[in-house]
Amino acid sequence: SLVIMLALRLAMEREERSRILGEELALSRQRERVGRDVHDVLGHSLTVITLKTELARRLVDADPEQAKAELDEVLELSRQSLAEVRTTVGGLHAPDLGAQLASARTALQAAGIAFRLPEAASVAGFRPDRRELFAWCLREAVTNVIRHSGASHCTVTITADRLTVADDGTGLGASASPGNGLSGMRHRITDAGGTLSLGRTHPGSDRPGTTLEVHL
Amino acid sequence: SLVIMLALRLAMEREERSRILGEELALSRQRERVGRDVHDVLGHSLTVITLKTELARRLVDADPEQAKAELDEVLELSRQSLAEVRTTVGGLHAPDLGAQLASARTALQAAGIAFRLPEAASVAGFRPDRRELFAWCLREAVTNVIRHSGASHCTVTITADRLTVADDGTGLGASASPGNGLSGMRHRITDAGGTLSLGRTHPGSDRPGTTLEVHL
Amino acid sequence: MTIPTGGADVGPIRLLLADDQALVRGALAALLSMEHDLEVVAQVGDGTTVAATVAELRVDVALLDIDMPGLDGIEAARAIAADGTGCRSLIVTTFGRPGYLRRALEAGASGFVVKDTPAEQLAQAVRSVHAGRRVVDPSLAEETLVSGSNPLTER
Ligand SMILES: Nc1ncnc2c1ncn2[C@@H]1O[C@H](COP(=O)(O)OP(=O)(O)OP(=O)(O)O)[C@@H](O)[C@H]1O
Ligand SMILES: Nc1ncnc2c1ncn2[C@@H]1O[C@H](COP(=O)(O)OP(=O)(O)OP(=O)(O)O)[C@@H](O)[C@H]1O
Ligand SMILES: [Mg+2]
Ligand SMILES: [Mg+2]
Ligand SMILES: [Mg+2]
Repeated sequence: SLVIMLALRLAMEREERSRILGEELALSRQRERVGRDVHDVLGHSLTVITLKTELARRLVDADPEQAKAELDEVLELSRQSLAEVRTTVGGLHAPDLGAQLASARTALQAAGIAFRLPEAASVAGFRPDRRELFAWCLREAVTNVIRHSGASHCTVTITADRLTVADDGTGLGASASPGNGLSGMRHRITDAGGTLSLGRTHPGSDRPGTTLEVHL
Repeated sequence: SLVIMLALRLAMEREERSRILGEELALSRQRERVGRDVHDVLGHSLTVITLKTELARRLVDADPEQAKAELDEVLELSRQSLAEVRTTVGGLHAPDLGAQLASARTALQAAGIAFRLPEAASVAGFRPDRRELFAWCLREAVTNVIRHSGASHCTVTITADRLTVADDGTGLGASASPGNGLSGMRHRITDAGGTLSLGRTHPGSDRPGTTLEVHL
Repeated sequence: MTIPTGGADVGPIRLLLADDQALVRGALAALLSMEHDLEVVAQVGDGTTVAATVAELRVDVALLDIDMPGLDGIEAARAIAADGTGCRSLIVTTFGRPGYLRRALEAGASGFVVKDTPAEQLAQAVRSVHAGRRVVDPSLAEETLVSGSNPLTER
């Protein structure tokens, strides 16, 4: 019986160890992603800003009209970069899933959209990296429902490996412009080994709505 | 005996759980610090870049000399910000302690400084947040030895709660300028609840050298 | 210094700029001064002297950075409101950290915009708060929304 116990313990330790390593990896990937975002987005923008400003500087006397055109482009880029810094920083302070559920509640209420949300207690035991990922996705999905769906009702369900956000609005439609929200979400989910799917809540209806599902 | 085993296991699980939570916290603090860095540095620089570019844009016709002066300042700032992005991103790609030991070896060798370094295997079991912190400190400390110490020998020792880097060079001296390396290191260590101390390797000698010690 | 006489709308709108970054302050002052109906009458680098300067120079609109040494912009707005001079406060910030918008509005600020707001829009925001309206930058409101507090009910 002692032998059995020891064996069990060893097995547990192994499992525990791999779980820890898994989480570690997830966290370090997230950090790398933030790093890449900062680097790619801002490094690139600042390089272009520098080059264009230098060009404009030379053109001030020779061709003032062209100088102004270059500066307009610099301005567009620098404002865009600032917006991206804001997003990236928001991203670094990822909220806890519990807190995010609370603010989804407040935001939907304020927008006059009826809702069904899980209790914070029901997600308390989830793995930390998963809580963080779900919090991200919930934030973006609910922001989209409020901004784009025109829905009157929104239902969120969360289990350990699945998050769904369903609304009864106009649906994604053909006019859906490719924003950063969904593509950023898809990247994150893919990095974590999961999938993102988008579909209709009520297929066939003239208000089909949108259902977003994250599956890990 | 079964009862004892169960009790032992419960105790172990508890300890394990709190250890994991502690590590989680340490990692999230590190991420927050990087976030604050990105936030402050880039947010402020990009704001000034935007405002000054807009000002220059309006001055192109009215006062071209002033427009050029503003653009010169924008250029200086955007170049500086690019350098800062590189530094911050370096910070996000924290190296593994094992890899950092290997590159310390290469760097000291190339600098013609004899050394004693622990084997990578001896640090493999350390907590992940500690490995990361030690990797940081080792990188900065060895860089300083190579750049500033004039040492002919450098000894690194690492245990689970202590890192020391001792050289036999000129010592810190009064001329020590306050760079970013040591103060950044001190911040990180303090955030992790540890202490950084700097002293002499051979007190009284005319080449006292420097010993840097990180204690957690 | 021109002393306006007669009705409240005579003469340019008198502005105070408070920001600890001299580069930002200088650029904002230059940009706003290009507007014919706006006049920058004071620039300060920290929050402690804001309320006194507002009273002394009969400032109409104070543009306040949040992160400043001494008194922060939100507390400076509170001090201005407490003095009852009628001066309006417009918070001009780089970022909308959680709770900033709510605190600013509670402190009596009339507006909340980002520092990189295009100069014409910023001038328009100044005119709006001067006219007694509230101006909240939608991007900052959204930031606060995702951070937990609720700008939608504050409109
Ligand atoms: N719940 C929804 N109902 C209807 N349309 C939606 C919904 N969610 C997204 N869309 C459509 O898909 C588009 C892309 O969404 P996405 O989140 O990627 O970008 P965005 O919200 O427009 O901008 P960003 O998220 O970058 O601020 C939206 O512009 C909108 O047209
Ligand atoms: N091992 C050492 N031997 C002698 N002097 C040292 C040593 N380490 C640091 N110093 C002195 O302390 C100063 C501060 O070091 P610190 O790492 O903070 O800055 P830095 O290396 O000069 O610049 P940075 O690290 O920001 O690139 C150095 O400039 C140097 O004068
Ligand atoms: Mg979106
Ligand atoms: Mg250094
Ligand atoms: Mg400031």
